[in-house]
Amino acid sequence: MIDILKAIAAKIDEEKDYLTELDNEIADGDHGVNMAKGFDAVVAKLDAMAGKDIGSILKTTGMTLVSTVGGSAGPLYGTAFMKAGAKLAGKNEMDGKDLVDALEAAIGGIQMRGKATTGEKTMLDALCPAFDALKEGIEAGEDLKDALAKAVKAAEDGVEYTKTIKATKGRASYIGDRSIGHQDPGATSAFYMLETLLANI
Amino acid sequence: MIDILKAIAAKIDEEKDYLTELDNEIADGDHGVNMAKGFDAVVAKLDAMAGKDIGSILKTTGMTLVSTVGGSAGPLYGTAFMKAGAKLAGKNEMDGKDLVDALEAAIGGIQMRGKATTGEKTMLDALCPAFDALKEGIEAGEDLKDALAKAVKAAEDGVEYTKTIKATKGRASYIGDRSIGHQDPGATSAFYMLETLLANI
Amino acid sequence: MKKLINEVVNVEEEMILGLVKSAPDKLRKLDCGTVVVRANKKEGKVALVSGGGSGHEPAHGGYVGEGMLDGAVAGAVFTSPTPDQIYEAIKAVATDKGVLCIVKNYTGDIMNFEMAIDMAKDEGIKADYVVVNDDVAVKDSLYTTGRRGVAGTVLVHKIAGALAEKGASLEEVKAVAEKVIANVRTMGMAITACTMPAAGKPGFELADNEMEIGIGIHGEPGTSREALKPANAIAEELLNKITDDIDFVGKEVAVIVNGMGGTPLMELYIVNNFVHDYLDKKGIKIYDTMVGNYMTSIEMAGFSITLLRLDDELKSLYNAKADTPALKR
Amino acid sequence: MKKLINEVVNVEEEMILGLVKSAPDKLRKLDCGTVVVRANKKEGKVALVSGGGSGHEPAHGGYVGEGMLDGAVAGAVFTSPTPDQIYEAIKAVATDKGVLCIVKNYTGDIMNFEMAIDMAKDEGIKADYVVVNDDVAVKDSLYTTGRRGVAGTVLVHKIAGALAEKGASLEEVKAVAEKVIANVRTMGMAITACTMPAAGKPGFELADNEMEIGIGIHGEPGTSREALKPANAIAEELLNKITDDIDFVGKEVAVIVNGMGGTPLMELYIVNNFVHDYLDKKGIKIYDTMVGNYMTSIEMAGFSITLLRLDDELKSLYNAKADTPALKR
Ligand SMILES: Nc1ncnc2c1ncn2[C@@H]1O[C@H](COP(=O)(O)OP(=O)(O)O)[C@@H](O)[C@H]1O
Ligand SMILES: Nc1ncnc2c1ncn2[C@@H]1O[C@H](COP(=O)(O)OP(=O)(O)O)[C@@H](O)[C@H]1O
Ligand SMILES: [Mg+2]
Ligand SMILES: [Mg+2]
Ligand SMILES: [Mg+2]
Ligand SMILES: [Mg+2]
Repeated sequence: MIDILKAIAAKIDEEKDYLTELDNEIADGDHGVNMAKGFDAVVAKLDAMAGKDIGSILKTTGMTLVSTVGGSAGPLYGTAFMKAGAKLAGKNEMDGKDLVDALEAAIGGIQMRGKATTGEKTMLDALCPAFDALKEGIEAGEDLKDALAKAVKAAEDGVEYTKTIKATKGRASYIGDRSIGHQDPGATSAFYMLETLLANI
Repeated sequence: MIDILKAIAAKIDEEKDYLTELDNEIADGDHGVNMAKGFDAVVAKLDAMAGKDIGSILKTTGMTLVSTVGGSAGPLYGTAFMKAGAKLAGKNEMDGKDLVDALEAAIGGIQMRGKATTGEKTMLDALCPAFDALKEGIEAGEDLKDALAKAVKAAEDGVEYTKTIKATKGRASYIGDRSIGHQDPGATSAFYMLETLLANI
Repeated sequence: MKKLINEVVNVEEEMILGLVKSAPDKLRKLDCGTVVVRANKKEGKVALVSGGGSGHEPAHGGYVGEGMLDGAVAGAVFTSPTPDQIYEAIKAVATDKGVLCIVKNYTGDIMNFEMAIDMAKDEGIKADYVVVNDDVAVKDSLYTTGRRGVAGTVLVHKIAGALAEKGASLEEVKAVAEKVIANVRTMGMAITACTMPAAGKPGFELADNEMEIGIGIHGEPGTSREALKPANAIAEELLNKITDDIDFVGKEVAVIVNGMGGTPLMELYIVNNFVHDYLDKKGIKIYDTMVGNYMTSIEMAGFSITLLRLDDELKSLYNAKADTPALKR
Repeated sequence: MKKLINEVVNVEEEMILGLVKSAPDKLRKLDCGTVVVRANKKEGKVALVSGGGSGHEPAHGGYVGEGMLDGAVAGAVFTSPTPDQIYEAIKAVATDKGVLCIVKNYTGDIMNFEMAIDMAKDEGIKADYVVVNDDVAVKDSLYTTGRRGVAGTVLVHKIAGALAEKGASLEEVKAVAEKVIANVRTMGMAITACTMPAAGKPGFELADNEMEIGIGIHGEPGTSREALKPANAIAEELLNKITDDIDFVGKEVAVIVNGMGGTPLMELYIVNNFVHDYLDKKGIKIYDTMVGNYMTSIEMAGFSITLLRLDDELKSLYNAKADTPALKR
């Protein structure tokens, strides 16, 4: 899990400017910078977590994100990681079922905090279809990698879908119809996380 | 005299942007606008002055410039016209000697107010050489137009000369050596007045 | 990006240090971060805490002091502060009478403040919050996260601050804050974008003859892009929208003509000249006017107009003494 | 040119109207032009009049009021006002105790004020003037018209205004104004030019990595163009020049970190953070700090730093009550 989180941090850092650029187009241009700052802080704590269970690692990750990212992404992703961590408390391995549970908890946390649903041009438009695909695959008996690959594809489609819709949550909602045609930064960062998870699992 | 002043007003108005541009390069970019505003006000008073003596007309011109131009050019040109008017009080015609006297009084007024001398990159660098040339011509018995033509040439050279020197008076002095290479707006407007006088006398 | 700063990462910290050094008798910075509190904590009153992203200076740190806020939390530029920083501010200013947080209506701000308030309550601190949403620009606010909180927030600080200073209870202070929120409306525009230091380039590009109408205070584009027109016509457009939203006719109002940070005062006065003529004509009585940079978007050029309907209670609190770096009365 | 104005020719008039409408209880505009006087004339005190071109808002009209000026005359943008306007201001505020004009050191300003004062004296009004020249940027000031008057002028208004309010004589008020002038020094810089409305385009062009050092307040270029550097290094350069000019070590000073009109407050606070560290290190004691837009060049982005050496007399006058639109104490 530590390696996966480091890989996610590296990916976010790599895409920092792009995420900021996306946020700049429809909102306030801080998503990339803030996410990178948060994952830098996470990385600084990871080595000390060696040997800890997945649940603890994810919980620490969530708390660190909450206290360093700020904005909307801080509490949303922070809560998501904390909830996923709570679900995986005590585990040192993660199978398909665990990932389904963790993602479900994460999405639940995001919805509890942000009170959004799919179709509002948020990270949920990447995460929810990904969750559905993952769950379907795992329940159909596919192995974790195959099911996750489908989930990543669904997230990618979700990111594409955000271009076609109007934001009704978050700062991008203030510009109304003018948000149509632009890709949601939060959905994009969510896709990167899933994609990196797949590549490193 | 009324026609001459109207012609001067028209010339200043025509060169308004150029004078402003010159002032912008080395100082605060208001010379053309302010001079044009002043001469507009003068023109508005001229018709009512029909039949008055040259002295009164010039005095009114000076007072109008003082109360509408502002900045340095207002008191300087205003005083110049008032002093010239005082010199020509009661006259309805102006001969060569009168013009010499009037210009001498005008320059005296400028020097009294502005405490500058030639070589400081001001209107005096056009006016003083013009006065010298005019006086020399008139004293040598040349007719007014010939002598004034030489004065206009001297003023033009004076304007050229201002490009080669550093300003030590007025706002342009604050930028020190950086004023070298630029033409003085006040010398330029003084040259236009003399040139227009020659063309309309 | 052309800015008078040092390292981008230090902008918020140095800014807060510079603010506190400008008024060391009034302000103190907490060691834990970019949090400003009164130099001398006052007991026996409800403590007011506000905050949000940096970039809105003098908001919010400039409004800490007698008669207004007790603490202010500055996040990264245009980014709501994190719950732990807000929690530290609440802890530092909390009194027996409780703490009221004044939060501008943004998803991030509300989530972070709510988490901090939960943490404070867990520690036995009496804490509550109000949400300011004065911006009438957003069209179908029912289908968004609602209206944004913008310059009207300063009047919430002022009036709730005055009542808190008098020793009123948390419930009373919250009620008067909500009364201000119910009666205050704002709309803004911009002729230039601003540049977030971390982004390094402007949030949007405008041609020389274009403007954005209905902007917020976070450098985002407005609700529409229009051809630039004379100041009076722009002000009229904003005032029409504001006075259509709630009824101001026959009422007494406080007016803010607020600069977005890069607008010269000359232009704000020109706008104010029209605002007064417009309100006079509409039969809206002007009780008082504030013209200046009260809630900004870094160096954005533009302005917003705020109107607050006043009654006798609000008038007396509006007039009460305030002694803060950015607002004295 | 992108500005929030109506017709260029009306800028000054609308600006003054907007200023007066923002504080109708304090200010009154004379019908004869862009002249602002106190709404309620105070007899029995020396009347203070200042003025200059427009474009320096809030100077000078914003400093009219109790404890500061009695009248302010606004010329066209960056153009000293005409003698007749100044004369009207003097006449409107004159008392038996006389009138002191506070003039910034520019050829035009001095000539116009001198002519106005002559006119006033002819009418039997006791009138005198002082010339402020606090700008240390100009190199060989012996070979120019001397140093310019810039942001330090506000401190002359404040301190001479406080003494005049107490009922001191014209000679006493003039003496204290000259004491401030002898002890105040300023230097400024810019990262962008400003645009005179009538000129329609910026006074100069700067590349993204360039700045002008040693600017005045009239949109003119500075004494040198340099590569842009961090805010701290710029502030250090200005402070070195200021503290080289007269000796501040061991003295108590009032500080102004002044924005040129388009500078965000965020950046002024960042500069102030360094200014304090610098002065501390040099053994210069900071008595008080003002951070904000006090003497501007329309929408220019940049700042100036002003230091005033204080003694007990100046401190008590600096602290005295002031109640004007732009400065309250
Ligand atoms: N209510 C919400 N629920 C879920 N996701 C949201 C919500 N509001 C915003 N987001 C997501 O947050 C992203 C913006 O994050 P960020 O830029 O860090 O925060 P902010 O909008 O406060 O600047 C958006 O792109 C969107 O995906
Ligand atoms: N002391 C002086 N004596 C004579 N002419 C001067 C003096 N100072 C300035 N000038 C002239 O005035 C011109 C500038 O006029 P203007 O732009 O109207 O005034 P300001 O400098 O006040 O903006 C200069 O170009 C110069 O020719
Ligand atoms: Mg954002
Ligand atoms: Mg000029
Ligand atoms: Mg943000
Ligand atoms: Mg001028």
